[in-house]
Amino acid sequence: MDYNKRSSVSTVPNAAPIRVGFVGLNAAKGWAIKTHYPAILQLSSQFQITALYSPKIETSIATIQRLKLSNATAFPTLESFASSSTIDMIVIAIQVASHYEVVMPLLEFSKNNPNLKYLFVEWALACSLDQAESIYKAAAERGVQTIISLQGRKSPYILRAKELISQGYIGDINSIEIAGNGGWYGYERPVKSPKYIYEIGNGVDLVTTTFGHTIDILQYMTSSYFSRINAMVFNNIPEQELIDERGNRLGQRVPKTVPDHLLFQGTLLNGNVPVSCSFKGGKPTKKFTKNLVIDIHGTKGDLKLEGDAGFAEISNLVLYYSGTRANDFPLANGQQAPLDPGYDAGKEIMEVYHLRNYNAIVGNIHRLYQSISDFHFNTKKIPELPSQFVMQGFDFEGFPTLMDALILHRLIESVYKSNMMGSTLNVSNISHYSL
Amino acid sequence: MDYNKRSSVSTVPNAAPIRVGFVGLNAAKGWAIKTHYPAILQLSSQFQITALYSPKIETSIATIQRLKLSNATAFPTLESFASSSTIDMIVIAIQVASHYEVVMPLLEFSKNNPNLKYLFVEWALACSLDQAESIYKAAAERGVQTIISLQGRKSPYILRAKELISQGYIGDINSIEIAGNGGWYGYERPVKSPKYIYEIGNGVDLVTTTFGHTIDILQYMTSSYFSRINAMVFNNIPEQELIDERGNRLGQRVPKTVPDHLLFQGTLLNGNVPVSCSFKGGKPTKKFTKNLVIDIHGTKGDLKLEGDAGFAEISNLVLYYSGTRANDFPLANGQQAPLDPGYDAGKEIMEVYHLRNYNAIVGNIHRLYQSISDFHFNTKKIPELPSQFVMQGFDFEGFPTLMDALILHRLIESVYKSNMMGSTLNVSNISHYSL
Amino acid sequence: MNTNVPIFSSPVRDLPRSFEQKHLAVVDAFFQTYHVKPDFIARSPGRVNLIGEHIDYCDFSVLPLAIDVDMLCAVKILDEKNPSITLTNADPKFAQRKFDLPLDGSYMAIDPSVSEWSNYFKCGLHVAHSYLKKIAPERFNNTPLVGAQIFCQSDIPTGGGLSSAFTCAAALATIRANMGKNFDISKKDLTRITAVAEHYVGVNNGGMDQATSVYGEEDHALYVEFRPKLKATPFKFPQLKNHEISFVIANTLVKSNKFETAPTNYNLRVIEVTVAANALATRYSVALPSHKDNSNSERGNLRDFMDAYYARYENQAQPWNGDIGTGIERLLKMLQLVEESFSRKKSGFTVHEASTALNCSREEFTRDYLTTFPVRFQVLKLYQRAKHVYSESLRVLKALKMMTSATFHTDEDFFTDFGRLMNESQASCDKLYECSCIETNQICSIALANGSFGSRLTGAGWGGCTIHLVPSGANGNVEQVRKALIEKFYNVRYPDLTDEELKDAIIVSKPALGTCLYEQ
Amino acid sequence: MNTNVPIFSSPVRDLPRSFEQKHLAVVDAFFQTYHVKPDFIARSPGRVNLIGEHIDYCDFSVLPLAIDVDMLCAVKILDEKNPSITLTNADPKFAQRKFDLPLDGSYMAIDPSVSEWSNYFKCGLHVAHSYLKKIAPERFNNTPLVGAQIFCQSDIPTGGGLSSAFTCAAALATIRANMGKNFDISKKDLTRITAVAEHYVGVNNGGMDQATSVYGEEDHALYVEFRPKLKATPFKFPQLKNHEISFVIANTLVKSNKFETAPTNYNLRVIEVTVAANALATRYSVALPSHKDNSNSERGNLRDFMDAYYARYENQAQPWNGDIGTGIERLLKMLQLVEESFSRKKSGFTVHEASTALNCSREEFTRDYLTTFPVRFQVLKLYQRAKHVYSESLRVLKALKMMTSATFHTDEDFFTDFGRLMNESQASCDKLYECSCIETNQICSIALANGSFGSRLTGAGWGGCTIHLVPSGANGNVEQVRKALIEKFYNVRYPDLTDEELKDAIIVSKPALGTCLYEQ
Repeated sequence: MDYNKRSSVSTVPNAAPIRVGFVGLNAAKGWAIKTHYPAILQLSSQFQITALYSPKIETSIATIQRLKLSNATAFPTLESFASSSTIDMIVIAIQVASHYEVVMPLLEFSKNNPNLKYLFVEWALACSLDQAESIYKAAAERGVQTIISLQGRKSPYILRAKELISQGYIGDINSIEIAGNGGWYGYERPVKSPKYIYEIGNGVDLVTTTFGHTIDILQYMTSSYFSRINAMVFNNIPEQELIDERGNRLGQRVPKTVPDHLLFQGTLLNGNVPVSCSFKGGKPTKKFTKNLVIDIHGTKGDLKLEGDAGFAEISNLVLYYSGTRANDFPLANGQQAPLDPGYDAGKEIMEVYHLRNYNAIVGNIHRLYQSISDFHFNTKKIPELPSQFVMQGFDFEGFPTLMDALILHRLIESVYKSNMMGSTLNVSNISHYSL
Repeated sequence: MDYNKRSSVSTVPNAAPIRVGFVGLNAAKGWAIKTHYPAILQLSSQFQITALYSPKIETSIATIQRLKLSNATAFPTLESFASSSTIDMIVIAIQVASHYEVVMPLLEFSKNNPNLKYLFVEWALACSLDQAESIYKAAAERGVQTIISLQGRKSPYILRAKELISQGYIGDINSIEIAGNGGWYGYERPVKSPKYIYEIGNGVDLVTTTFGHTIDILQYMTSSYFSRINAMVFNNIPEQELIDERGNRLGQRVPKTVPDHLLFQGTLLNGNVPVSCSFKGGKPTKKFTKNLVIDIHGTKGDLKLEGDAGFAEISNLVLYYSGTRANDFPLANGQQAPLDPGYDAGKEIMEVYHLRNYNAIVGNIHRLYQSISDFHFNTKKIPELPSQFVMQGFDFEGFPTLMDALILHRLIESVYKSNMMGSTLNVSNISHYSL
Repeated sequence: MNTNVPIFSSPVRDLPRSFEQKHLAVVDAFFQTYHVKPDFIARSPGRVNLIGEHIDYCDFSVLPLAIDVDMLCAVKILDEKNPSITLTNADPKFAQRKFDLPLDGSYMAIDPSVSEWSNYFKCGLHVAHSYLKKIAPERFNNTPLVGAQIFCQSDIPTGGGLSSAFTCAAALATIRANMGKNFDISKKDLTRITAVAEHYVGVNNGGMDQATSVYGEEDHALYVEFRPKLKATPFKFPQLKNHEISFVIANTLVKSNKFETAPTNYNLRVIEVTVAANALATRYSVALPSHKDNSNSERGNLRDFMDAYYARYENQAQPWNGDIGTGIERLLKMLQLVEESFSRKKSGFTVHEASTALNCSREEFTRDYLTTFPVRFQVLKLYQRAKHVYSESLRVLKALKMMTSATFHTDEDFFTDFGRLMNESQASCDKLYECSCIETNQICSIALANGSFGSRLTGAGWGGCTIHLVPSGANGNVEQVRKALIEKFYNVRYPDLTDEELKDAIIVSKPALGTCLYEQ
Repeated sequence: MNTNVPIFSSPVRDLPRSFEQKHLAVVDAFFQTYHVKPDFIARSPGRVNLIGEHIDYCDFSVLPLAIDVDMLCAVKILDEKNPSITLTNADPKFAQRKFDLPLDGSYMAIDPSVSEWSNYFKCGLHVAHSYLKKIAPERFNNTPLVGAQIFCQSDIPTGGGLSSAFTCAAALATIRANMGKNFDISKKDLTRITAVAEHYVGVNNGGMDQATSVYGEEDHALYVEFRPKLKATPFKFPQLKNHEISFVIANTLVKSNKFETAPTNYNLRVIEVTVAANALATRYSVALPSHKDNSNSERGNLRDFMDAYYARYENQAQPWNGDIGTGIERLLKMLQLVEESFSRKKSGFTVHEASTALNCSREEFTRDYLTTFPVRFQVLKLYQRAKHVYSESLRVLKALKMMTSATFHTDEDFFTDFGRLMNESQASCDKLYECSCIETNQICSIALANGSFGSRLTGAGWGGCTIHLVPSGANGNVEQVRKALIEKFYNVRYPDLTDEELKDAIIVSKPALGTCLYEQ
């Protein structure tokens, strides 16, 4: 475990901070104020908010005043914002449904800003595969380094699990079971909950959001994409009961077109590993199991990740490991991998990894920003660090990009297609750049 | 819970006992001596072993002496056995692979025995769907009442779960997850283990046996067959390591053609309920979960069945229930179902049902025989009890027949077909008599 | 004390009074059924409990007495290659049973998931078989028990200790059939092995019923103690000036099958008092011993908590030895701790609240407390159950003092004082333990208004029998009570009862002899 | 005892001896970095522990002393709209840090998953912030702390209490920056709030380091007690006839980062001793109190077991008050119980065996003991760890007696007796607690062969510093020890050490003043 040794990594570069332009930072509400803003606070010498754009300029002005953003300017139009040379990185933190209509023109206008180097977009990068493909192409042509907020990849628990698997602590993976809950999509809907997340096509639903994050995390941990998959998508609750804050039913029913259950099973490219997945909408009410359970079984041991709600990317998980180091046994090539000092070969090792005080909601986004500044300022002094990279894939270093997002979109597309066609699909080619 | 009130049910009929002829009862080894024989011991006034047949007559003679079966005759040939009028019920307890070649001629010869009323066959009733169909037709023509040992349906835990579901204790079922282990099909094979259970086609494998019993139990508890299913069958361990009794590897590898993992997902006909299933071959080594877990979630509560090994039909399970009685709320038709006395409506009820001293291996088969004698002697004095019935389906009363077995065979057939064709299949018609 | 189970053989004169007529009747019935005469009859009486209900499984002492009703098992030993047991019951509601005994000497299987009368016989058979394997392993380890034809006949009312009398008689019959006429079994051994017999069928009872049935003595009630070890001390009712002390037993005729209602009644109460004991232990950070042998209190009980508390906070390392004075003082202290700990939660503890009180997770609580026997509940009423157990045990000590050492100015004083204890016990059983029922409450109020000084349920409750302290002798009012009950209860509630049934429903209890054998 | 943290301001003469040169250097370095002069310097010294290792988190007393090395934090308070903290470290290995403070006065986030030097500053900032919210809620509940530029400079060797000195200095600096020059904080308060500071970053340490750093006194060692409550009693070394008592500190130069190795070293030991305490409690059925506030022993520790055992079995309801005589007697008893309970399992307890010893399931054990801090192990060596804690606490009591009340015939007797205790402690740390290392063992044997009477590791171990009891003064042999170590260890193990580094590696410890403020 050395990727988390950071004492010598300078976070005060002897260079100007990355100037950040936000589309969607609103001091009063929304996702960015709760996660992106506190992250930048902690890296104040590496990131500096210099520009805000929102359809109503009053919102930007109020936010600048509330957060005392002394270096930030409120821009009246998308064009003025996108072409301002005071921005090195643009962050898109608005409803997925408006990603396409904002990002495409923005990239176009941004051609007037020679300083733009980074485009950071919140998952789920547009509401359809076509939109995602177009945005990806436009960004590639524009020549910016892209970032997608698949921040589950930055969770300390996911990185530790990835490390244990890659170092042979569970031998070869031979089966995986995932069961999770996806909050809003059950029998009841809080009256204040925004309508659009219940309408299919807005890029926010059980499959795209809850399943999307979790399956990306699974592929990242196991370093493998899927080869064959089958999915069944359910909308067994076409109408939800409206409830007030205290949970009392208001006696009013509202339509729901997004799914409320997903059955997904498939095999991993590496090792033809069987994966079984069941995502249930609605309040996490499971009485006898945790609401997020990821069980990874291997020839030499078992790994388990548990959380209280079905959102792996924003939960403070608990990781359980029990197994024997595969390398305790002579490797195929006869020589023996270095053993942990003080461990007897073949005897079971037990590890429980839980950080009681870790705030996963802010923490994972903070570590995503940290990986961007590590890359920008090459704080780890990596020799010949390329100026850009297309995708993180399954590396420990770096951060997920729009290509990683595109590959995930293709998997989600095949989930819906498998359900619609009633067939098991071969998806082993979706992870190549050009489809 | 009244099906288990038996004090007044006479088990000493003022009629002759059912005379039982065994094919495959061997005092020295096998399944029948451990289960069928002790069951008959407890119902000695209702069943009497009068005939044994085995290819080598010495085996039958030895068994008669060992068990002091004073009323039993050892028959030299299948023909003499099948046509002897001293038999009311024939029990077939031999390897599944020989079911077809024994039962078809047996039924033919049995035409000389006017007294034959019952044909009791061990699951899995032949190795293929065609064989099962032929045996079913032959038995139907012969006009005998058939019995299949899907004895999981007689487990007290399964019956209690079925009762809780049918009385609305968990409201409407909205999702089901099953994870189980299938003992022999892992990385290691005990040297004494019989070869045939590792060769596909012999009617004994992870899908037919472990999955077969469990999915039949699930359908029985939920009173629903499947409508759409998808399956992926894996043989990731084509070669197993031979081990001795103490588990040491003998350094010898043997081929395996039966599967070692099954992924199955589907929807129940009643309520389009999503069901997710993962069966893993090999020693139950799961470190952080039980080796058999059935989670049934409903709108009003949760039901959980747990066992130490993946064989629901022979395990002493633990049933957990927590929920509120659905009928606590006014039913659709306005009037209110009778509440349990002393229970406040809407408040959570907790039930744990575990019988520490229950021997499931013998117990379930014993209760299957008990249900046969209940039927034969009409001990519960059910008015106009028909002399024969085609299938148990989802009734509490009665016992599973070759038709129930046939329907299960059709489901297993579609599991293999779905895997081979890579498609989600509609199976909603397999539960009709004539396909 | 360590006397043996008595064996009578005809034509000896000193047969227990009422035994003679029944003995002839059961021998005759046996002959009608099996066309052969029985070799012996095993008899075990029913019981009532003057005071001290639902406290035996917490190891607190009780004041029961064997009564003049019993279960008779007439037995004919068979000499067969394939030994089998045939059971016939005089009561047609219990159908005939026949089962073979495993040839390899292994135990007979009992299916704990069904409510089945012969299961109780099999419990007796099982504990006897394990006793025989211990005392004569070479004979019983891998050869089957002998076969037999058995005829069972009982006049024990529901709630009168029927199931325990049956398991005692069954165990005694099995031992006699396999060990022959000259084998003697001590009362102590018979009580010890049958105390846990019913656990095999799924009823988690304490040891009172078996102890009373085995140790019963004519004209004596019993002070039965379970700690420091099992002891039954017979005592006579005190001689009053011009009244005799009588206890009238009135059967509510409300049938509640202990096995079928166990998950919501009897077994649930055992779990509630066990959880209460452990919640108190967690709160006052004392540890309870676990009794591996006795499945009632594998996790310690309310008496264990009392001892552990006094060891930790009052420097009393030795557990309470039963002395009345110290007992009363300590039980008052316990009632105070129960108020302190539970009175804020009178609505009862949910599973979540209980696991918090025990400082463990939901899963752990479920595994440790709820998988011993099937159970179903919404809340666990720790406050009410613990308060009942401690206050009832306190009343037993006071009652024992009155019965054995107290002097009374007037007869009236005895009847009023002892009566008050019984009435307090009924109120506690009804309001706190919730094991009474409408019929019991009606019978008690009618009796109290017509000459009874103390009226309460006796036995597990939820129906079954009631017991009433009534002065008898010359100017007693037994008749007055009987008449009032018939007019105001039985004729109203059960209009079409026959005279015979009415006669059986109300009896004056005469303490009877305990379990015995009668050789033919 | 409840004196305040001292505040010095130039040009006052009574500055601690070595402070003057360092003070000028750090002010100069601050100016080079920020081109402005600092307002004040917060200083907190390092520490060594004469004897009593790895027992503070079991609440047993220790014999530490603050030494003449320290962490200096020079601070310039900024008046900015968006307050931020800039941290520069004299050591280039620790890169510069800058972060803004949340405008709404909420706590600064600490990422416990990374090994990052500024996290220790943030721990100090956090505990100070929560202290300020308590004493002045209206000022600190929803307005941010003041911004500041800070320069940190430390000459504390690894294992010399660096992380605790840093959190103390950071907390003091934050309080001074926000409350101004005239605010006084008591040593008691500063110790209390910083004792748990490092738990926020994931190190489950006890309170020794902070207490020593804050309560340090020139020319005095400290007897630091945690129960009944936190107390630090200074004492001088005894006056011998013709020798002085000196403690030579030799740095093994083996760097082992306490945070990065916590799951297999430091935090694992805390879990092992906690499990040992609870296993003993289960075996002798006593219950341990749980200290909600202190995350070391949420489930009770080995001192709690000693008290609970004596309450239950020896009628000592009052917990041990620290009296040396009773202490020695009870610790010997505990060692006996450890032999009885664990000596059959010297190979260590697997998770399964540990949960059985605690009478709970695997899942419960994992949830209760293994989710407090990250941990990784094959077995838990309950025998060895419990035996170390009780024997080491016994040695501290004997050492204290020698230091404070014993009389010695000859100087030799003192050096031999005290030296023997130190050598026993080193053997126990090495063999039982397995927290020594090859380098430490080499240094100790070389020192013992060249004039040291007692040599052992000091601080957490696994590298870090060693301490040696060496007679000094006229005919002392400090130089002989130094020369031997240089020739036989440093020149061999670290041939290319500079003279400067060599000088720093071996120092003679002079007890130094505790945490203080120096106003510019």
